[in-house]
Amino acid sequence: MKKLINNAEDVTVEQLKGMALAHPDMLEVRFDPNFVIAKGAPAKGRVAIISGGGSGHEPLHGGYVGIGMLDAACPGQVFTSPTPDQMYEAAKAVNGGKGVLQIVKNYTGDVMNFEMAADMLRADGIEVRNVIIDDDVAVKDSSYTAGRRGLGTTVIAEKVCGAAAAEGYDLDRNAALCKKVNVKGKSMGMALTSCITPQNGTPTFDIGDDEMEIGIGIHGEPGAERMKVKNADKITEILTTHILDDEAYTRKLAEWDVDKGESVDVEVVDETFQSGDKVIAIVNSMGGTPISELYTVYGKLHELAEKKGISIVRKLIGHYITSIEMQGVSITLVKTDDEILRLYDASVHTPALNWGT
Amino acid sequence: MKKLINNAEDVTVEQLKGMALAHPDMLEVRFDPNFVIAKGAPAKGRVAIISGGGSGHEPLHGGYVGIGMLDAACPGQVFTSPTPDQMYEAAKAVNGGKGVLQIVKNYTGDVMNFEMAADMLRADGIEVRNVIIDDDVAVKDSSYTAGRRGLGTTVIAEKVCGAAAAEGYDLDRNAALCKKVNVKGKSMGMALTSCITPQNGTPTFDIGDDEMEIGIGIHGEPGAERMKVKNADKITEILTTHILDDEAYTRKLAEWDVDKGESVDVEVVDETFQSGDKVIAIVNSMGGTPISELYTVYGKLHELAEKKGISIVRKLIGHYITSIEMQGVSITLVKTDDEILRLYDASVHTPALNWGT
Amino acid sequence: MLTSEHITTWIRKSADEMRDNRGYLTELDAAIGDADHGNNMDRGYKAVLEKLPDDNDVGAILKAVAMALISKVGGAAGPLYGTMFLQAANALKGKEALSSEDVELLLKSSVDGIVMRGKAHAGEKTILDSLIPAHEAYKEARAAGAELIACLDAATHAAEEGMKATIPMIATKGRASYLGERSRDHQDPGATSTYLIIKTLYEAASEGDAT
Amino acid sequence: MLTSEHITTWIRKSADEMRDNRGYLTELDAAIGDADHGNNMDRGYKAVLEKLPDDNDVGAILKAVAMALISKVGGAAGPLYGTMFLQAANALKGKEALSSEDVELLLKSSVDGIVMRGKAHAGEKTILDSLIPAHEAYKEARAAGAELIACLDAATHAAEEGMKATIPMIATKGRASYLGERSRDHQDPGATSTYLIIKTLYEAASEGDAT
Ligand SMILES: Nc1ncnc2c1ncn2[C@@H]1O[C@H](COP(=O)(O)OP(=O)(O)O)[C@@H](O)[C@H]1O
Ligand SMILES: Nc1ncnc2c1ncn2[C@@H]1O[C@H](COP(=O)(O)OP(=O)(O)O)[C@@H](O)[C@H]1O
Ligand SMILES: [Mg+2]
Ligand SMILES: [Mg+2]
Ligand SMILES: [Mg+2]
Ligand SMILES: [Mg+2]
Repeated sequence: MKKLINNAEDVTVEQLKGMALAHPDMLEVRFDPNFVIAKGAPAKGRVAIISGGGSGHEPLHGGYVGIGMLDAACPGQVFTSPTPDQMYEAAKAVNGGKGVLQIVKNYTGDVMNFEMAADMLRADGIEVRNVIIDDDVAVKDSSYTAGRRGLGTTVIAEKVCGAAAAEGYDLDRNAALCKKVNVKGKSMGMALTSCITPQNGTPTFDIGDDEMEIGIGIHGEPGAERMKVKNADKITEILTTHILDDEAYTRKLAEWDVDKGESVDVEVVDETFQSGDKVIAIVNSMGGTPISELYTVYGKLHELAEKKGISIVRKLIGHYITSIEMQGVSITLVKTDDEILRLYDASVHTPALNWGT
Repeated sequence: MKKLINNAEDVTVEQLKGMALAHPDMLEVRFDPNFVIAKGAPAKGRVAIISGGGSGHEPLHGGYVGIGMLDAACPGQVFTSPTPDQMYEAAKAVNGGKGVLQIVKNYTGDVMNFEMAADMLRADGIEVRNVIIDDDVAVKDSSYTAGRRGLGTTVIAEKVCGAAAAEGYDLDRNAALCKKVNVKGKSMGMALTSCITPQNGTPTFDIGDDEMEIGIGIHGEPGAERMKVKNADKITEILTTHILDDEAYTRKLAEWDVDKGESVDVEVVDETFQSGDKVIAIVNSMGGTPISELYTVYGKLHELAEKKGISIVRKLIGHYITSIEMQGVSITLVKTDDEILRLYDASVHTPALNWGT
Repeated sequence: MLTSEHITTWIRKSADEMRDNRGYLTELDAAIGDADHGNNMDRGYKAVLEKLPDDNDVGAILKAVAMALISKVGGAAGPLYGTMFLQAANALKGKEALSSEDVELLLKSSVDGIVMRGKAHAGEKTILDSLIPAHEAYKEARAAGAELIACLDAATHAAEEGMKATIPMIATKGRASYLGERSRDHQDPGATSTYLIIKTLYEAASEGDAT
Repeated sequence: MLTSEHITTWIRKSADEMRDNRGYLTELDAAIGDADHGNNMDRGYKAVLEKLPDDNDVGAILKAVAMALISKVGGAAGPLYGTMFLQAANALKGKEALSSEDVELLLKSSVDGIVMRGKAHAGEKTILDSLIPAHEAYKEARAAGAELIACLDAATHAAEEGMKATIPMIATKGRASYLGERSRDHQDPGATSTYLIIKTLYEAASEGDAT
């Protein structure tokens, strides 16, 4: 294993320390429990937005903390969901009295840890909504699996909900917006190589020199299909077709029922892509794939989308939700409407997304 | 070789096509000869800034074309300097009557091709200045080598000169500014792994599982020293110490003598770093090193700089001047003054650098 | 009876097993998950050892275990095992020693905790596939009149069988579920760590001459 | 005399050599440079073949070669070989056949072109280390009264010797110079492609029965 790290046992802490030194204008980092917190916290008079998950997906989530996006991020160990005390302390630090929206990627561990945190916060009288992002079309059904995983739509949800909080959306409206983004967003990824977690020091999975993994998870979980390596156009076509042709996906997601004071399972159905749609696209490096190659993928994606009458009106091409140094790419398409576009375009100042005044 | 490409023989063209589709608001791409050109070209009433070099270093240079930075970029084949006809056509397309500044990284091929382009342009009556960036402190002397190579200072020079052009600096003032940035900037890089050029399909150099190359060139040229892999702090210390302790570097650089109408060799001496300096820092991934690891490096760099009384007032942490998928890092420090800081902070809208109004 | 000392020994023995099987559990997780289960459990039990209270109240001990696991493990295993110990702690609050019946309650509330948190059933290739058989074997042995240690022996064997029975299963919960068919032919890491937890309970009881 | 047909044959033969030695030249460049010299030369000469004019003027042919190399090779080799052919083209403008003296001029102006563009000297592990010996050997042979083909034979041998002599040299120009001591024990790619260019000139002349 070759990495620019000092301590394989807990690289997250050293990386967070560097991040704190690098971006004192945008964020602070607290330790024991670990979380990244926006400079202006607490979020006085507005909803606070929190996310988190295992480390190793940088810039997700710490790189999205700052102005106009996340108020706090809770990084777990590499590829391991954070613990409830992290979210509990982070939420207490950023809550400005208008409640906390927790954006949670749909992995069993993340969901459970954020749920426990929400319970702890509610016991303290803090209003919390957990919204789950489950946009990975590589997972076909939800009755025989833990359901679709959270991928790139998370980034758009964090951006849009952060802007909505700044605009003054209240907690329920912001949670509803987050759910809307989730049912409009779909993603799928693939890997050419495996990542190596610092703790293990060896590749998470073996993959032949002539093989690729389609539908890979961002923790190096084996994907939906192993096949011979194909060229960039063909790979892009596989991913894009899965996303664009994905049929209405129905599943139950846990939601907080304010009246009942408990979590209830609610049926949620994804939208499908239609000719005429305007979308935000992410062409995302899994970490080790260089930017140059992402442009080849973008070129083909653009062509395929146009062919379906879908226009890409905004795009992110680079490193947004990674898997350490894995080589590969994931594509995310999020259908927009006026509200989503307005909020996406709003100013943001974080280490990884930075635009507007 | 595993890459997201279609055609190993000329990946550059497919990547440029994707780039054109991705950023129509900022740039256009022309083919035969190939160059990337800013949306608003020609640069009416102001100096035009051009750069270029081998491909494989993305986002350098195409990713810096847009508003407030480069007017055009000329990408060669992977790791191969562009040809003079590219710069010739690019310069003719962007020249707005106030002349063209060519920012050239100091590689034998780049220098010669840009020189030939300048000759061709001058024959057409276009005013040209070539300014060479040679900031790689891994190269110790210039009498027994082709001189220091161009690394990360190039990015800062392109940013600052682009802003100066927008402010209305004339050609000679802008060229003088570019030279000033060059003598204030120093860089050094290292590699954990080799890159693979698409044309060759095999690693450019062999490196043991327990080895690293210190002072690597961005074309995978073997560096100054091969040694056993060390931890991130130690690696950062090696690079930073070389940069901060570098003594005044004296060499001759070719400059256009307007009166004589010919190129003359002028002695140029680098500044050295002093306590009290304010610097712009780049912690740059060589391509395959993930952002998270860059933060560990930044943390140590910050500490070492502070110890010397040097404060990092601006920083770029990410992928800025890469070597395809090579794992490794390079550090750049550019001493600033009021002029450089003002111009660095000025608005810029390019695929890779984007801030301000 | 299992004294609070037996319980403390159990936890220490579990910690040893997690340390010794760190690589093994992680390998199992690499095959069908994300290669961290051993690291997670070892990190968690290390934290548990630091937080073990000098207390005779078994409930208090188990609660300390729960809180340490919740705040140090993360992933799926953290909240699952955390909730498991928390449920057991609630059920046994105030007890300074556990009767054979209490141990059955410990196992039952453990199952309840895992189900409550993870909403899985038997046969989904999870922790439950060794935990439920352990609980049932214990219950049956006790109903048939066996001694505490013999009941735990039966539970351990059932946990081991259950663990092995996860090999041909297709996962439908947790990260391994994404593999569908490809999750077959691999032993579930969580069912394996659960087996170690049951086994060390038996060992703590038998070595400590519980009656 | 070398007719314009000889010259065209020369260029075609060079192109064949660059194609056949593409991997070899690139490997040499991988050791002390950036692993592209063979790719560059092959790409350049392929473009040259497409641009070869149907012209009797040797100067025009060489100018076309120069322009194709300049616009297709890039790197260091592009401007160097481009300038080399451009200087030769200027020196031989208007000639429909080259005398033995003209060929010497071709070699001399080639050396001048490389020096003008690259500002190197003999012994710096570059193109010049096979080109200068080739020119000198030719000159000496001609001064000693040798025939054109014999002069070219001498030039080829000298180029080969010069190429091999780059092995122990430490590079002080071009990309290999960054290696310092480590550039020793490797043959220079540019000196090698130059040898191929000289060798094919000899072959074109001898096979085409130049007198
Ligand atoms: N819903 C669930 N109910 C019970 N056990 C589960 C559930 N989901 C996952 N598990 C168990 O968790 C184990 C994985 O734990 P671990 O690797 O620590 O977490 P993660 O999957 O988050 O990396 C699986 O082997 C499985 O036994
Ligand atoms: N200043 C120079 N003068 C003469 N030849 C040179 C000079 N610099 C480099 N060369 C030659 O160029 C060759 C490398 O060419 P090539 O690999 O195509 O270009 P690059 O180094 O830009 O990749 C070297 O082997 C050397 O012979
Ligand atoms: Mg995990
Ligand atoms: Mg080259
Ligand atoms: Mg796991
Ligand atoms: Mg080369």
